[in-house]
Amino acid sequence: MRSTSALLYLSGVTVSFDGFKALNNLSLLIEPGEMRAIIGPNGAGKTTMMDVVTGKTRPDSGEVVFDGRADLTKLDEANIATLGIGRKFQKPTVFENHTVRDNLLLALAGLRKWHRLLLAQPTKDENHRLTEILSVIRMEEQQYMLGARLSHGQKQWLEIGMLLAQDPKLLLVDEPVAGMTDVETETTAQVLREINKTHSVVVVEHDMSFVRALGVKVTVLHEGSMLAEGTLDQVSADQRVVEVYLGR
Amino acid sequence: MITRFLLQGMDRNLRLFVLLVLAIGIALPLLNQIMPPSSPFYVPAWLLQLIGKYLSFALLALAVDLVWGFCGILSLGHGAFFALGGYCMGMYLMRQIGSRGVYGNPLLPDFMVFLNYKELPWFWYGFDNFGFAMLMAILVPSLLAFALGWFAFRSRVTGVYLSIITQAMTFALMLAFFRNDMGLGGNNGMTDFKEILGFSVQADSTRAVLCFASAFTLALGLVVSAAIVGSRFGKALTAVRDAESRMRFLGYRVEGYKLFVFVFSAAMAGVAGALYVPQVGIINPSEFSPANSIEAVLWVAVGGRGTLIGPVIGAFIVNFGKTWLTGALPEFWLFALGALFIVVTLLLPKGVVGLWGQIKARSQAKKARAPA
Amino acid sequence: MSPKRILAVLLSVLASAALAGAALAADLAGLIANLTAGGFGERETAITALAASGEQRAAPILEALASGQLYVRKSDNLVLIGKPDGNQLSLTEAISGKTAGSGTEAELDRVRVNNRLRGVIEAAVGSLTLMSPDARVRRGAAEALFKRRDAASLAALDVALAAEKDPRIKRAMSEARAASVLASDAPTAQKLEAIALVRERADRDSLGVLDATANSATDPEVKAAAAAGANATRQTLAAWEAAQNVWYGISLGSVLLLAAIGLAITFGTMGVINMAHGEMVMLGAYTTFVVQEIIRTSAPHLFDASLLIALPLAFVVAGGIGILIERGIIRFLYGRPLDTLLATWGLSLVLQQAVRSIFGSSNREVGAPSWMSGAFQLGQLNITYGRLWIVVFSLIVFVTLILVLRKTPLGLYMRAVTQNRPMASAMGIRTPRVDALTFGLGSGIAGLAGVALSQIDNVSPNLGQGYIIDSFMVVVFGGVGNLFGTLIGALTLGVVNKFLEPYAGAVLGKILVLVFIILFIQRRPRGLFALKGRSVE
Amino acid sequence: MKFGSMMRTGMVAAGLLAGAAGSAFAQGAPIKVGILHSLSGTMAISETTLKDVMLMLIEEQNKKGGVLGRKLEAVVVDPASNWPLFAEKARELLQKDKVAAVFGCWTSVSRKSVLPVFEELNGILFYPVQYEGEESSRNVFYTGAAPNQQAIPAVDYLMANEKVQRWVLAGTDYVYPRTTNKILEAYLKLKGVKQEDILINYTPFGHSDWQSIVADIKKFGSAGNKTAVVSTINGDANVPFYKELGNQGIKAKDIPVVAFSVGEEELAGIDTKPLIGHLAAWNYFQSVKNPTNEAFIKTWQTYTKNPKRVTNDPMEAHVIGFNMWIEAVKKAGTTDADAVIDAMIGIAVPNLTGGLSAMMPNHHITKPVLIGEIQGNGQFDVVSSTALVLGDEWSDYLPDSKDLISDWRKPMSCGNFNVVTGKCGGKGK
Repeated sequence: MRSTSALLYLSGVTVSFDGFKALNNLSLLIEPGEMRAIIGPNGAGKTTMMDVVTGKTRPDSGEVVFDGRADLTKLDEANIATLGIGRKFQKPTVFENHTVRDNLLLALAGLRKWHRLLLAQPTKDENHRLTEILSVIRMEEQQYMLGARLSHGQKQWLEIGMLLAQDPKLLLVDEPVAGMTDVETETTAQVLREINKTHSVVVVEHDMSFVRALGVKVTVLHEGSMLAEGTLDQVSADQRVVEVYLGR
Repeated sequence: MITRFLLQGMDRNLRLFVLLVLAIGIALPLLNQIMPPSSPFYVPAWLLQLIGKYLSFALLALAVDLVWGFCGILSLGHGAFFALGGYCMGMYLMRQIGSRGVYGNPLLPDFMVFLNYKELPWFWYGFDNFGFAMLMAILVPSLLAFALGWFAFRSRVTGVYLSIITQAMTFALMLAFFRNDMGLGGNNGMTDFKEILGFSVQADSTRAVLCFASAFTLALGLVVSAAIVGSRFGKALTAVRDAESRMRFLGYRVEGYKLFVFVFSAAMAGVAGALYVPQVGIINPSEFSPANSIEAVLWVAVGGRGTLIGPVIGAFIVNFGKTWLTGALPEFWLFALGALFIVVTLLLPKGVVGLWGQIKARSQAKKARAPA
Repeated sequence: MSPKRILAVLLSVLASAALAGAALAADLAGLIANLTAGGFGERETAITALAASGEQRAAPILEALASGQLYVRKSDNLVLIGKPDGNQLSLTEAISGKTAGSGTEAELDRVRVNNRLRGVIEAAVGSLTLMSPDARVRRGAAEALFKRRDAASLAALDVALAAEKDPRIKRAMSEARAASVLASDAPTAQKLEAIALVRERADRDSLGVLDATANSATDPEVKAAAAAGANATRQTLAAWEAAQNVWYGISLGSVLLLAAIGLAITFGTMGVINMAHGEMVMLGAYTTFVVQEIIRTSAPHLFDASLLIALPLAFVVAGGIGILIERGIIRFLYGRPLDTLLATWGLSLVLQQAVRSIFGSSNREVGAPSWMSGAFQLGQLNITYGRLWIVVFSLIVFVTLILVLRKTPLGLYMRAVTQNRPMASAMGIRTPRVDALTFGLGSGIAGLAGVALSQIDNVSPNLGQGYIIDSFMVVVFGGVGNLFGTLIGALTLGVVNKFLEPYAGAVLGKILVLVFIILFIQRRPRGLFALKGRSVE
Repeated sequence: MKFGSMMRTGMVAAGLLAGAAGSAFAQGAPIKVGILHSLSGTMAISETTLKDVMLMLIEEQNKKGGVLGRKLEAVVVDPASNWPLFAEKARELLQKDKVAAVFGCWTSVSRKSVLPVFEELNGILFYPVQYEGEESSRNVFYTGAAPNQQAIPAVDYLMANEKVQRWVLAGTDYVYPRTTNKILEAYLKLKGVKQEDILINYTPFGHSDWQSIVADIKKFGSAGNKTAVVSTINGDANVPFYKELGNQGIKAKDIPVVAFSVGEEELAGIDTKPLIGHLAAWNYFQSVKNPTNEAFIKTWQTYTKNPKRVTNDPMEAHVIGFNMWIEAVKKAGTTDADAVIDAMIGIAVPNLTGGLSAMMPNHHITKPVLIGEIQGNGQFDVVSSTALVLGDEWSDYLPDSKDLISDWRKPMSCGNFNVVTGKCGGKGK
């Protein structure tokens, strides 16, 4: 396993389900502190790529290295998460039967071992962090509301809050603005940029305007491998990309 | 610290309920002991035994609910843990018979004598000691649960698959215990007990004590369960139930959580079994039958899964109904029981407790409307 | 019986051709009178005497006696042969053989025999029938004598052999003779060639003969030869035994398959944990019972077709009830698989008790049609027709089901709905209807299984209970949602079970299989043939 | 709290019932008779019939004006083939309903489960099924056969009449077959049968796939000498067993099977044509020809409104037991347990096979042993019958029980008196 300065390093990753290649010899580099947008048509392998990075899916071949030392292909979700990789799902998943505050508490970096949790009480600075995050995502009033009661948008926010609480080195965000109004989209872009100040971020998105709003380096996936990389303008100038999106 | 831990999960309803359980556990035995049989308040011994039995069933139901209602593991094998606990108690009681068996053999239980056993099988040693037997009643089920859970949870066997293998486990155990070569009494199991800790199991006083013991243990079980559920561990547990993979991505080792509750609840079931045996006076392999485990699950469903009061109430309703109907309409009680299960799953997914909650909510809504 | 008697029998057989029947008719009556009087002891002497009389009538009378069809009419003590037709018995006079109208059991006293007498009669008739014109009878007689290996039958066999033309029967007779020789005090040389002859059969019966000789023989040479022959035979048989086990395994597997395949649909493709599945099987069995009852009373000649008639009915009954269940209960529980388990469990209780109150709690008789009873030999494999048909039937059901799923629109809709419900309904498939039909199909197949199982198991309210757990094991082991998995799973478990049974015993064998399943699920949490890919999560 | 109120009602109800029953005994109120047979679950197959028989007997008795000028009233409960529930129901019958006697149980385990209850509350139980022996309780009257009233005569018959030399002892794995087979093994050895000529095989309850075992029997039987199977296979597993026998073409004249748990009821579930000549040993067969039996069958079939309904041995046992109880009550002039228990011993009533059965001091009864051969019509032909045999509760063929006797007459009144040590209570210390 080669050591590298990159935060996330994929090389020659291949995943196939019953013959169909979801990822085909994919290679990708994310530098520390970078924000990267990954675009591509359906079935391009975006979600599978995230599954591989977060340990949900084991690649058939290829290297996945985090932080220049950890070989992610050997670890499971829990390890990877504790290493500092957070993931936000396309469909917001919060704990419906827990209050907003408890959701954040569960996400809060730190205690994970069951036997420690049995007797643990929230400490002073844990509570401090919670109130802090609540204010960031502007949900102080709803903090004792059950997750199930929240609106779609609120859930999106709560989940972002949970990611902040988890405080990962690298953040994987799957189609954050799916089904959002333009206003919400804009604010989300702001929040992501905000987060990017302290975390590296990988955003998977369809919505071009949103990607443009982010204004970051773009990677285009197609049929499980990288098609093009560069600024949005560069890639959208690329002939093959146009073909892929518009068809012949 | 510990008291803080124990009290953190108790809300007002639960406190009342625990007190009620204790009250029953104290009042009934007392009434049986002090009241003269003529008095209308006299509690006959058979009723005492019945309540004792229900109480140990309630404890079993609570154990099932802990894994199912709070962690989403539907175990169809808790009857096995219950029965194992029962067998440990049974072996102790068997040893207490001593030379009062029909053959008057000081060492060997009767069934061994007429199967020509020459000496006591190795695994029978130590069971003449109450402490040891009780320890085993907790350890044996826990170890079995640990072994099963360790593999199952690590290889992420979930949902129906888990239910099926737990069922396979109890089924296999039933077949095993049916074999006379097991040296545990085969189909007849163990019965005709004489003494527990030197007191005759047939004495009303002993029954009174056993009934109280069951109530007390149930109360304790409720408190501890409440503490676990109320702790941050409990929050994580229900989170695992609702969105397991999400918890993984948050960095939780889900296996550990599942394993702990599973083992704990198995131990609880074992204790329930140990309390059950001296009160019904027999333990035999049919306790392992998959039907029993499924029934225990149904008690929980009837009472209300995911609550601590629910399983206790469910166990009482169903078993009281059974006792009553098998006498009142012996030909038709199965219709009633079956119908109950269907109706509850269809109409009361939250069980009786849930219904109670809905009614209360509605009445409050009325009150709210009234002044306007 | 003593050699003298048999000899007498034989001589008289030869004589009877020459002698005029009339002269003997009188004491035939006397003989038959003895036959009907006294206890089993007297009866035995009477039988042998009758056989010795060499009357042509003797054989039919003795056969009637053996099959319990010889009667004495209470009114006039006339000895009659009664063949059952309907509730009546059509009677013929034993002696004259002319018809004597009909009567009921009540008016008659049956002449009783026990196993021993049946043996005696068979021997007597057997040595008579060695000369029978019917080749099959002759062969049967020879086989019977081989099993009896009674030195006394030598003489009879010699005569028969001399007269015999058919080479196959000749063979059988000479083998019987050889067996008899070994039982006799013939000289060593004869015995040795007899052993050689018997040894060639290499089946259980010959093994029995050889073992017996090896034990009894005094002459060391004979002893050795017999022992050698026995060992050789044993080895051949051991090989056959393995094959036999495989067959048993397959037939057990086919039963499991039948029981499980319906579940593979309701559970596998719909995700409904149908605890009442076993009761569907039971309903199928009871349908068979009802059909047979009606046939017995109204159209006995149809009896052999009873199962074929029962099949569609069972399918309709079980399937119909299945649809009712789906409409009435299951449909409210989609997405809550564990709740379907609870509801259907309650349902199974109700169904059991219902059947109990309608048909009573004791077992019901479901007869086997002639084409399903008995067995045949394939080399040394003993294959019973009943089992064979069940194996065939289960495969037919399996294949048809596959075709239904692959080729019919219903199958198409079913797959569509199970794969993506909202999309399917968006494309205008009436999903509720498809659900109902799918569940009905699964239950209907369970009903079919019931028809088959009625042939090998109790038809009682508990029938279903015995199969439900095994069925779930099979489906889960094979891999949920994969019919081929179910097929392979069922057969594997069947064969494994049958190979364990001889060593571990029936109980331990089953336990080991269960443990094996538990461990297997640990290795492959989704069964033998799991569906891979993102769709699973 | 819902269940709290439920229990309260339960208690009150119980109290009332108890009171009612208590006061009832004063006036000529009906005498309650408990019927403790499973009406659901696995044993319902066999036990439901016995419940019906008891109801019929009670009805008949009431037509005759009951006993002691009081009517009889049946109290039916369903222990649901659940052994602990048996104990609970027994307690309910004795303490809540205050029944004078209980007729019930089928399996040994159910009897073992209720035994302590009857001894504690001093009730009376009539147990109608053949069983393994090795028990004698003051409160139980065993009207079924002990092993010596079934197994041993059957073996004798086969030895004498069919010259059987090799024996397969096939049974379901529970106490009755285990004990019976132990006794038979000892007995056969005594008769000079060699160990290698005895094959013992146990199968689980409700065993349904008999292919291998029947094949083994065939194999064992083809090895030379005449072989017979002694079957202690439990009711439910018999149908598939016999179906397999029929299919694999094991004829009675090659390998006869003698069964101790297969009666007319079980055969009702099978097509018996292939089984003609296989045997069963009982103390009663429906086919026995005599007026008492024919009368009984008639009443039974009219009572059940089913002219095809069969009768069997445990039913006869209940008939005998019930009549004995009636006699004892008359003799004692009361239904009080102690009086009746003492009165029972020595009472003789006609059984259905044309003789008198008497209750002996060991609470077992005398019965003839009949060997029957299965006929094509699902009935048995009696091929041999013995004189009255006394049930021997403590088998002479088991080392630990051969020195024990039981005699409930005063002064001994002991269930396990050891004739060697001269003490009551097994080996003694």
